Amino acid sequence: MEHITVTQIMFGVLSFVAILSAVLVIFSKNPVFSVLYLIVTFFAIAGHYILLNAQFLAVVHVIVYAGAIMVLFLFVIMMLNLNKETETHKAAWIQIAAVIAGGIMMVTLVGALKGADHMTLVQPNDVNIGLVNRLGTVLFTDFLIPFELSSVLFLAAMVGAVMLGKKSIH
Amino acid sequence: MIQLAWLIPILPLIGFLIIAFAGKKLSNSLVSIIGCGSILAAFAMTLGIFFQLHGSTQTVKLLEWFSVGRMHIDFSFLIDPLSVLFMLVITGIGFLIHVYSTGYMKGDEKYDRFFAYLNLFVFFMLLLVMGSNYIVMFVGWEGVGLCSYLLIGFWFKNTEYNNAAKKAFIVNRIGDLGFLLGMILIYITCNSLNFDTVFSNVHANASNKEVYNLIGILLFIGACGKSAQIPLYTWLPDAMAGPTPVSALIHAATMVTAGVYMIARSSVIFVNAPIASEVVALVGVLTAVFAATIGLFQNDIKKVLAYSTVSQLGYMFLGLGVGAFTGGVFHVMTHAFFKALLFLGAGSVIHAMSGEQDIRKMGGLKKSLPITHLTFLIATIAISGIPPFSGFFSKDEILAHVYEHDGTGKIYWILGIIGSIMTAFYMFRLYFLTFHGSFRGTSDQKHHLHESPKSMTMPLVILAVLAAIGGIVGIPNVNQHLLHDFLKPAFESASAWIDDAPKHFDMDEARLMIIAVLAASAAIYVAWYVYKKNNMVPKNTETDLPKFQKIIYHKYYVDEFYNAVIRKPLDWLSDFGYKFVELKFVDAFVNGVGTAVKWTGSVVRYAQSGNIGFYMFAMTIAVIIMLLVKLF
Amino acid sequence: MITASLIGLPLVFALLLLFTKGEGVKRIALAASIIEFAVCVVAFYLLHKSQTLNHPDERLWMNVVWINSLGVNFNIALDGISMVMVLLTCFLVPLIILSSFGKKYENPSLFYALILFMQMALIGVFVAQDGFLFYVFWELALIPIYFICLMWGGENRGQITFKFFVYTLAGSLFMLAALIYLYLNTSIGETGIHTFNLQALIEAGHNMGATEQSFVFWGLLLAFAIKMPIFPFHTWQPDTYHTAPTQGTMMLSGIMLKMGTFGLLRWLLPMTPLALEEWGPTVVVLSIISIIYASFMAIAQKDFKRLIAYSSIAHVGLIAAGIMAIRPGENSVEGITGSLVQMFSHGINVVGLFFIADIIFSRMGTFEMAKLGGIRNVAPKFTSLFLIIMMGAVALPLTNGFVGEFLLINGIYQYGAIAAGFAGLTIILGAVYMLRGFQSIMLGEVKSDTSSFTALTSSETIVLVVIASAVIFFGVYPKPILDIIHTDVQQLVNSLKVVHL
Amino acid sequence: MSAIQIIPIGWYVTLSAVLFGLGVLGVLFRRNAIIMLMCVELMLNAVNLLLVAFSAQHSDPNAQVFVFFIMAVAAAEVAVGLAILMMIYRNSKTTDIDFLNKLKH
Amino acid sequence: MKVILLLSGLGILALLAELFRFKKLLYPIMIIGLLGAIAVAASYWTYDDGSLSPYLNGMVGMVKTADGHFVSNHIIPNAAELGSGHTFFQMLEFGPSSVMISIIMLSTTLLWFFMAKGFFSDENNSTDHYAMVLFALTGAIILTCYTNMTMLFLGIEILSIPLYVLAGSRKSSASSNEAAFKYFLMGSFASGFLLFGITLIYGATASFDLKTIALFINSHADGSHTFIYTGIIMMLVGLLFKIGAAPFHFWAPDVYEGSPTVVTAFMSTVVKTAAIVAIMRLFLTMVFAGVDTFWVPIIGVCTGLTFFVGNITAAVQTNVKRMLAYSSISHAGFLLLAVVAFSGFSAKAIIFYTAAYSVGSIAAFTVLINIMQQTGGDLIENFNGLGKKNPLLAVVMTIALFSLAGIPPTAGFFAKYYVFNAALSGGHYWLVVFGILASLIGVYYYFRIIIAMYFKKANNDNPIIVSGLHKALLFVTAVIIIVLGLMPDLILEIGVNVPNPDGVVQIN
Repeated sequence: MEHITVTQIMFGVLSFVAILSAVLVIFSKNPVFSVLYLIVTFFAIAGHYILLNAQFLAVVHVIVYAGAIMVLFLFVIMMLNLNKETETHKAAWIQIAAVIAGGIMMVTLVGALKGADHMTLVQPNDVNIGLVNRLGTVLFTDFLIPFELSSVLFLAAMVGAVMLGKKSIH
Repeated sequence: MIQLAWLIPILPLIGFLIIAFAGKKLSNSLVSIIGCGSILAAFAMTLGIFFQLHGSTQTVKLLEWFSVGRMHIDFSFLIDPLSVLFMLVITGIGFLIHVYSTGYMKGDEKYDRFFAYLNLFVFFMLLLVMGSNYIVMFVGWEGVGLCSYLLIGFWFKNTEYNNAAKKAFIVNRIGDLGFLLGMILIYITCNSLNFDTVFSNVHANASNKEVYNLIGILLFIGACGKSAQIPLYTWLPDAMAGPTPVSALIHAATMVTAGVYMIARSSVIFVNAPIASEVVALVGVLTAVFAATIGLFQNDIKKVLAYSTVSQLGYMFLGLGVGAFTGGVFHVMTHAFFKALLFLGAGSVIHAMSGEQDIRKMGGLKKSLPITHLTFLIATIAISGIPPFSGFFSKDEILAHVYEHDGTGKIYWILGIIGSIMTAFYMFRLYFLTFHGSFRGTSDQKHHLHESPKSMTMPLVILAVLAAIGGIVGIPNVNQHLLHDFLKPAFESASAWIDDAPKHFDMDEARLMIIAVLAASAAIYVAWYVYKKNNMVPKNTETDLPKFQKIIYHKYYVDEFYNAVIRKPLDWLSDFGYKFVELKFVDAFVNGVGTAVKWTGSVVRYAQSGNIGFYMFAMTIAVIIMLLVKLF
Repeated sequence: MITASLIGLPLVFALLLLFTKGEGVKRIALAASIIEFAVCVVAFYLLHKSQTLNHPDERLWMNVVWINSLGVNFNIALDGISMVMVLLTCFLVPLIILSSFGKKYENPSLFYALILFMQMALIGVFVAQDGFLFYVFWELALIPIYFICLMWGGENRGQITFKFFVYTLAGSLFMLAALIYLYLNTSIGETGIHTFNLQALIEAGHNMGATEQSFVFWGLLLAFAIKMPIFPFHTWQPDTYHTAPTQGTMMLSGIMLKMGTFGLLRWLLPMTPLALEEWGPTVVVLSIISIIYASFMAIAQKDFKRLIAYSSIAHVGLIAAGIMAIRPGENSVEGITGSLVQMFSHGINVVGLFFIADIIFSRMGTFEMAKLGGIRNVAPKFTSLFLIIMMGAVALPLTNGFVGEFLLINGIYQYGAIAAGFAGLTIILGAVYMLRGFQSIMLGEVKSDTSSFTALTSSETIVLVVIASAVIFFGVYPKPILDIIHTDVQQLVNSLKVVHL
Repeated sequence: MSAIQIIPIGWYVTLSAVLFGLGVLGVLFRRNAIIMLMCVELMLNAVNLLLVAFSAQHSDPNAQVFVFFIMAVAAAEVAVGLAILMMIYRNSKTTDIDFLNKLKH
Repeated sequence: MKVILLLSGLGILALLAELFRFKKLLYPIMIIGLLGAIAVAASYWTYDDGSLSPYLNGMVGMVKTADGHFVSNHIIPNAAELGSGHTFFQMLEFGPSSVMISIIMLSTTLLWFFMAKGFFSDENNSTDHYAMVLFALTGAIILTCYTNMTMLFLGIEILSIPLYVLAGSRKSSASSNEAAFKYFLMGSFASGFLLFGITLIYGATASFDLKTIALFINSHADGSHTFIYTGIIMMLVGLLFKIGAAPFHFWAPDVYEGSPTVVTAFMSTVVKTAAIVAIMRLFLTMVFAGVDTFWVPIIGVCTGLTFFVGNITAAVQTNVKRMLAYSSISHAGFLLLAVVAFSGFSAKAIIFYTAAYSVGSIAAFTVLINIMQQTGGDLIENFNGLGKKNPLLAVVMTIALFSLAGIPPTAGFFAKYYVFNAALSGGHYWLVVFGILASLIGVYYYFRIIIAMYFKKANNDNPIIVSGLHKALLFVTAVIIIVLGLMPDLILEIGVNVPNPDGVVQIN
């Protein structure tokens, strides 16, 4: 590839942002900052989605993750009053070990998947797959059963959260 | 009549069963009647057979025993001159000793038990000599061992007696193992254990010397055990712990000669086993001399007789070893007469002395015990080899053959003569110390001195007659050597290889005879000179003894040697093995596996630290390892 | 049919006993075992008849599908070899039950039910013609004895019985693996399913390579060696025998260890000819080591029950050596025959000896030989019975021990003279420890403790007299046993495949 | 025009792997349960990203639908997880995993 | 599908019960509902096709090579011939193995309900617990019949999320909290790996459908499998985690110990069964058969490790509940051994093993619950003297432990037997040796309880009283254990057909 295209630049920028903010999530002392960095990461990922023609998914992603899940995190952190550096710092070697393990994991994974570079497109790209109607069709035909069953999942999660979350009577 | 021969062993067995099961309820006299009667009946039947036999060989089958592979073992009996001769000795002398026992054991609380055992012994002994195959012989062989065990330890409250009994049984078992292995080798070689088949087989394949040598040696190990030869003789002197009639019957007249019988029976094998025969002769002559030396300085009346028995058995084996089967068997017979007589006489003395057995405490019993004295003297002369008493003839026949034996014969002969000199010496020493001189016991004992009852003296007299004249069946240089002719069928096949015939009386043999007699007489003279003329009495304290005498007095410390070399190490080894190898090693290893599991577990469980961070760390590491190992 | 009833009867009675209460239980158990013995005698007769007529009797075998999908059949048959073992079992169990009459066991109905249950399993082991069935019965036999030992045993029983259980289970699991391996190598017929049939397993074994055979051989051997046990797998045994209640010890030593030797005979010998050729000598050597080793251990014992336990190892070592000393193709039946006779005899003798130990313990409260002595003074009848049984144990001729031992040493001799020499040491060493034990317990002056030795009760007398009679009867007349096994032993020996490495 | 036609799929794979690895690293590194949970979310997002990339590569909408399910599950998990954390916090006033080690060995 | 609907319906009904105040009626409804579910599941049984999954084209055909090894015979299935089972949108397929395992899980849950009766009575929301269990069961059922990665993922999550909640359902108990937290956090961590794996496999094959994946893998040479290999490893993390196999087992002891005992019982039975069946459907069908040389060693090593860790640590436990947790790790090892075996016997072995293990566990846990409630502890010494105090409990516990230890004539023996059978036919001799050693150590720790019951003296004479329902339950479980031990064909004859391992692949 001789020229660096716009798309590639965008890919680079988004990737950089995603990775940087992910690193910051991990290394921020304050949980609230972690949440915020994570939201940044999510936005960067949403950007990738758009690059990949998954527009609908990008939207949903932002709504669900940034809008719902991360708010929930933030809410809990606030409620539990964890927005300061309460985390105990164990011996440095544990942290070093964790970093090394995680790092090796990362490197190994990257290395393991490097061989896949040669995989090329097998069919002409269809830009429309990310559109709502396409997704809807698939979801309500092929994936009907999982769709229905995820309701069970939600129900269970809901009831469970309530069960655990509410105060005991005695 | 001969077909009823199976009754002969059965009779004592019946006697045993009756006494054993009903003995408590029977009166002592009834027990005696059953005990003696069954033996007498057996003796009578044996006599009947003896007269009907006419040199024939017959097999009497009682019942099938077992049959495995090529092995077909019956309870069947071989009636031939050899077995009949032994049967006569066993039942005849057995009967006499039974009668004697009625007097000797009078008043013993286990009177019935004693007779039961004796009858059982006779049963097994008859089985031993009558069996028509090695297995039945072995049955008798082990059976008499059992009876010997029971009778040596008859007075079971005494630990020493028990030890002696145990020792007898175990030492015998060592020999039995040899016998058993020899028997198995016979089976493997000849595919049978029946005498007739085995012998005809050996006859047909005589060249197989190596195997026969091995068989011979194995069998001889068995004989060594039973017949108290070096190195397995030590049990016999200890066996004197049993009641004296037992010593007479089992440990002098019959059981100990089982080894002789076995080798005589297997003569066909031994004549084809030159090395084995040489071993038999060598061990025999060594035992004869060795035991005689020990006999020289013993002070226990029965011990002297015991060593004398060992020594005499040595002569028998010497005879067998050089091929004088008839001579050996002849000596068995005469020995049975005079040695039984000696023991019974000794028993009579002990009886009179209220159980005292130490000859240093006796002396001058001639007057109080006239019959005993006379009969004892006859037996002493007989054993010393003075003509015309029985011992002379049998011993002479053996020595004559020994002299002619190729190679080592002369040496054996000289040793034999030395042995017989010593025999004459210690026997007369015993005789003089016991019956002559002044009484050295306590006054209490002196007061009690009495001649034994009729039931005891009668057998003495009968045996004395036999001991005196028993030799006539084998007088050499008569046209007919009675015994040899009688036994001829039994040794016929063996004689194909070896000349067992009596020597014709010639100048050579006469010279040998004269030398032997003179030597014995000289020994008797010395004994007379020392113990009668000078009234010397062996010292009570050991310390005064000269060194070599002390060693002999202690029987060359052979018992101590065995103790130190075999028994102690055995005990130590088993104890060590148990405490260290078994508990500290084998078992500890097994337990160690369990401990190791638990120890590992107690270490591994710390991986389960409870810290979820560590858990996930471990999971990650695992994934990394998987990826690294499988993908790179 | 009759074979099945031999298995079924004890089971039914065992279940019945579970629901019975009270003192009468022991009598029911005794009656049950006697009925079983009667059935066994009938079976013996039928087998004998069918052998003489040379016509198989279908009442003696049974073959129904058990687990279809695995090719496992409930395939049982009585042949001469198994008949001897079944006879031994059925003969001993009534005696063992009777021997307990003097005792008060807590929860007796369970106790007797377990004994009968164990009898069922033992008979199953002996008659099984299907590898899987064999294994199941093999394990089933372990469970009741474990509980008998655990619930009614002596000091420290928890640990000891546990060791026993795990140790034996270790062996049997390897056996299971070996059996499965054989099973997977059986040819499949039209059904498309492998089979556990004994003959098929043998065939499969023969078709394997040398290495495979070796693995199978050792897998099987491990189970048998531990069960018997032979050196160095024996350490569970003395402790277990010592701790178990005497009836349990009797079951263990009298019958259960025969499972091991029987296994050698039926399941190991014919299975892997190449491995037998290669490893047979090792096993013979191990067996002979265990004879001598255990004899030494027995000599070192101060405790009579342990002494018997070690003596049992020595005896069983001889049996194992006799079996493994077979040389295929030489048609020497002595070793095998001897082993069967000796299994039978040893069962009777050792039960007698343990019962004697028990009688002494019940009166004196100890097995320590040093504390005993002089009992002969007060119990002459007991002494005589003891003596007879002991003589059986030291293999005196005309007792049952002799024929077997003679044949065994004979068989070993045919294998190797040196081996026979060492194996024969048992004759000497056996006498050493047995006579020592006898002497220190029975002979000598009566002691203050032993003077109160009470006379035998009637049940004790019956048991000992029956055993002593059997000792002598089978010594004088072993023919019934030899006759019944003759054909099958011959067949077994003939069937051994000759191989040359 | 999708990025997948210009950017090799390997780049996305690498990116996802890096993000996933960072998530793992975060889970291992942090002691605060909430942040660990967030790092798990990061891991899931790395997966989502990769799925979308593959979806584009294969022109297959199934992967995008799958992403919906992942999101759904993630949401449900977070709900339950936070409920658990709340419960723990109520009992022990901490969300530090180093204090949650009563069950061990 | 109907079963899933029925179960989720039941779950919802349970939730409604509280609202509409028919809690009293709920219990019988649950029982009837479960019985109905069993009946429905059974009605799917088809006799004509006995292979593990018709849709996934049956068992892997095994071919024995000349040197005695078994290798899979890679024959590409003909797509047109597939799908004869009861498939739903190519998402679920209720094949024979699904029927069998569903019935096993449903029956276990039924027994579980008997066991749990009264356990939650002190909680004010027992109905929620029941609903949670039913939802989890729904997830488990999905795992028996998924044919699509989506369903695998969803199934695992539907199974897990209620369990996270259930583990923490003793809200005031610190250990219950901790259990829930550990389970949850590690569970989601593992899910991340699982998803990454699924994604990678998707990346390679462009499909979530197992059949398509199978076709892809079997039609491509080994060289192009980097994504597949990595994906399999990543998926294994998630799956091995669920089944509690080392080195992903760490959660199990802590969670099992901390959770309420009935929940532990559910986890160690139904959940484990579901996890293994999830593994089975991937690895024992054509899906990953083409790359068996890749994954067999991995799972093999994990199996050995699992045996080691599970047993050796269980041996030193004094807490029965925790010991059962470690022992469940060991059982996971046996289940995996059957997978590793990768032979025609594997599926049967797994099916029977799960049945035997579930029943045995239910019995053991029922006893444990009674002991805990009445002696106040779950240590081995709490079992002291049980043989005298309550013979019924002791006997049933003994039978159950025998079964878990694998001693005939119990079901557990046959379970182990089949596993060994499979492993040997697959040629994994060393693992069999490992398994044997594991069994022995297993005997060690199980028998510690037996020894305590029959040998140790009780600390007090307080009798242990067992409710009538529990008595019946114990009796039934004991009978099932024994009956299965005597007649294993009850399950196996109607189970999955074993193709001829010596022969050729069976393609219907």
